[in-house]
Amino acid sequence: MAYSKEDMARRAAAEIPAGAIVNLGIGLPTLCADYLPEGHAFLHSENGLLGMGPFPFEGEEDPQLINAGKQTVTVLPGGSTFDSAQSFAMIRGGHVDLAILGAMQVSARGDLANWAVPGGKIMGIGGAMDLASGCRRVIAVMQHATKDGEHKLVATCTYPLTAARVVSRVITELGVFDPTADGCFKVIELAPGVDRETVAKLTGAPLV
Amino acid sequence: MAYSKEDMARRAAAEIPAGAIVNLGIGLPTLCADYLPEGHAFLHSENGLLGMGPFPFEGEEDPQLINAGKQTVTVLPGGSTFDSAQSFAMIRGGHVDLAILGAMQVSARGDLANWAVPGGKIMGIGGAMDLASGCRRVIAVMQHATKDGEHKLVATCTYPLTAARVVSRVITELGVFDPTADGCFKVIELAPGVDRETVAKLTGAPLV
Amino acid sequence: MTGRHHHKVRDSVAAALDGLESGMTVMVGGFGLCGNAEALIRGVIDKGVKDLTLVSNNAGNLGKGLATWLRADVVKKVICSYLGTNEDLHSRMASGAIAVEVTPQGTLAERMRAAGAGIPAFFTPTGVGTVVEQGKEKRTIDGREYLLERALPADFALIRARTVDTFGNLRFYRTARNFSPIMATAARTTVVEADRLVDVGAIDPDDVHLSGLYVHRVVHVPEHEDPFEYKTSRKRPEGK
Amino acid sequence: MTGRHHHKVRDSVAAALDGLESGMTVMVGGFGLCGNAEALIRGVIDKGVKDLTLVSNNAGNLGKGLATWLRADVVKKVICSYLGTNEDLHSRMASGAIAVEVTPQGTLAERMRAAGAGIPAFFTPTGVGTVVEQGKEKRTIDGREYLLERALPADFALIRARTVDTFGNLRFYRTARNFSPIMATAARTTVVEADRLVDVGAIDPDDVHLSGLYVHRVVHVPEHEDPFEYKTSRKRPEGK
Repeated sequence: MAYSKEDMARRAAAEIPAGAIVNLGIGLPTLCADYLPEGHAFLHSENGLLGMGPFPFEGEEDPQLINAGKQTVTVLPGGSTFDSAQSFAMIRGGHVDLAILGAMQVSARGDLANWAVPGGKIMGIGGAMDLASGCRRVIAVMQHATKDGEHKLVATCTYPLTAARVVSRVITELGVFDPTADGCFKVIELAPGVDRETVAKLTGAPLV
Repeated sequence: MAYSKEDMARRAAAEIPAGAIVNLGIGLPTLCADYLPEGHAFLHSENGLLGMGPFPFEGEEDPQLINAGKQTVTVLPGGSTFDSAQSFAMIRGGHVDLAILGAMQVSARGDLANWAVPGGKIMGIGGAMDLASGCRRVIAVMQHATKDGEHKLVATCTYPLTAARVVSRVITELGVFDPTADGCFKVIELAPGVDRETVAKLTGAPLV
Repeated sequence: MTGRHHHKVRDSVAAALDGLESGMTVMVGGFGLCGNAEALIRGVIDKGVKDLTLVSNNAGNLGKGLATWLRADVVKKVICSYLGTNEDLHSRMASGAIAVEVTPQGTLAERMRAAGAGIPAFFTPTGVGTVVEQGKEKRTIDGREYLLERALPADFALIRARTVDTFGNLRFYRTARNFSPIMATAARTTVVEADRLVDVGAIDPDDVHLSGLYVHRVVHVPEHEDPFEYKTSRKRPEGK
Repeated sequence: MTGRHHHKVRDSVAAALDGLESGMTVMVGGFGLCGNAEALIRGVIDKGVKDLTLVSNNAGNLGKGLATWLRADVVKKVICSYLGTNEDLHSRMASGAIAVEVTPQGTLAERMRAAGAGIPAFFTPTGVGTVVEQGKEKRTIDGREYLLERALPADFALIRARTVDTFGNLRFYRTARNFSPIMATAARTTVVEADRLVDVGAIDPDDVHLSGLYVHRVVHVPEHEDPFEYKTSRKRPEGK
């Protein structure tokens, strides 16, 4: 039956321990916030905000209070604001416990490619490389393969790298998989109704 | 007749342009503040204060508001406080226009020795090296020679250096002298009643 | 010997931008359209300068903010971290009209901070094993690989702050702070567009976000457009 | 994967110092006796640990503050910038009982900031041509000489703040701030002695000096001695 996007976000949110500082990437990872109990974790936004809250109520949007995706957000009690150097010092200094990021490719050794498509329009790097190399733990949330069936969980990334050997867990619509030092994806769990053979076909590296 | 300590402080204060950010070293340089018109310049104290004011009135001393010499001070309107990294970023980044520092030896090429006596007790470096190498201009205020007549304005410093080629002007009880690239002290002015021969005898490098 | 901290308040944007010339490197605060110095951005176009190297995280978006510089042909090079949906930049990058240097956002920020703090170069792990390491010194320190990144200074920084006193002490508002304080430290001349201008003494010394030591000119601009880039919201639950 | 930001408030100094062990590197905030975490300093002595490497600008003075650690034989090495009139340190340095590493104050601060920001090493002009350059890489960049300095991390940071919320967001008071915020960033475990403890929400996000992200434990200590190191004053003029 595979995981829906909401299932994936819920599954990723379950990786967040109580009292963690977490950075959620743009897109699907942002949805994780909806599955966190109040006060469970503290969301960091690299444009200079810790303690990010949900979207504001209609009519209360403030153009000067945004997240890294430039969406209007809120700040919770206990939140703090700071400049970009301080914000990335937090990330690069290892003070952010967990980053949950989107990905285009993840290799079986944990290499992450999530900032550029070969030959495609360059959207820029943003905070991707800092988050991937600076956060204590990196989880990728992504589609398991392209619509054409091309592998995205691969033996070696063919897309430009964001950082090498940083992803410790991958969550896709087919299940949960951990890159390993010996170049295999370890199957942690399969989505309901998904069998190992299906996953093996759609994965560009051995499963264990 | 030579300059008194007060004369030296007044003469050093005359080097401070309007609107300058200035750091005054511990000891005689601190007295310069008494000769600055109100609002003329802005005093930086490297323990984390800009806009330092005079000593507090008796009974209003605050042990948590001190200067780099750990004396109780005040903060003027428009002042700001900050941490030590920010404070030294100001100094090392060239944002402090002028440092007026005490000195044990200054060489004719502008080398400064003001933190340690050979064989003496090590008092530490404190902010001396940062100020000497980071401030845009460095002026030394010092006695021209030791009580025993040993030179302190020298051809080459024999004391441990604080920084090389940083002092642009030396103010002593005998007058005002500028180190030069060719290793002479240029006489800018002599204190009242002081003649050039007297200065030449008490100076360890040629005068020009 | 300089004394640049006298009489900082300017009575016009044009006066505040005096000395900003074609060919200079100019940092402009803001994260996308958030926290833009709107009047200073317009003022640079009005001035008619050309060939600026613009340092900005995004160089505008949706035709607004710094995208107006791209359209007005003010810029020859952009140093940024993210282009995203900034079509004005994409098209000029594709045509070669503007050179674009893309840098990780944290490295961009730290390079500014380094320039302001007198650090000519520093090591960072960000970018190791990626295209970012091209042409850079790589070194292993305590078993981890790092790149040597260089300080990034500028001729001018154009920033905006919420509350500004006449000495140039700054307070920022929420995420409008972003790159502005570190740009102020990295530039030879820092110009601040003040939402609110107050007397010295109105801001407690402990409440200053960035010391006026880093600020050289202030212009009071009480009105701003503050466009939304992506206005997201949720419905208020019944009875709340 | 850690979640260290849950339930930070401890009900005793002893609980706040849990895990601080002999042989560790401990940073302690304060400039001389200004801004000392007095209860935490006493608590370390009560704990009976030995052989600490103490990182502090001055390591106490006048027998007070961290000088009590020197007297209690808690320390084997001090990394500081200034000894001055700290006779407890002078005598132990002379006898060889304590090793002392003297560093320029700005380099000390920047090394902490680097450790907190993930920068393993950086170049600085401070110390070029002096004893400080011994054993360090020297490099000319853009025509000026620089030394390569290394980050300085710690196991624990013991600091004090004026106003602290239960998440550990900090506000400092006047020059009691000094090294405390950067020590907090450089340590694996940061313990804060709070003059005032408030609920989350009591400090506006824009008024936080240091984010609770850097703080792991908080203990409320409302009373402090706050000794004067050099009490200087002037006479009040008549009629003022």
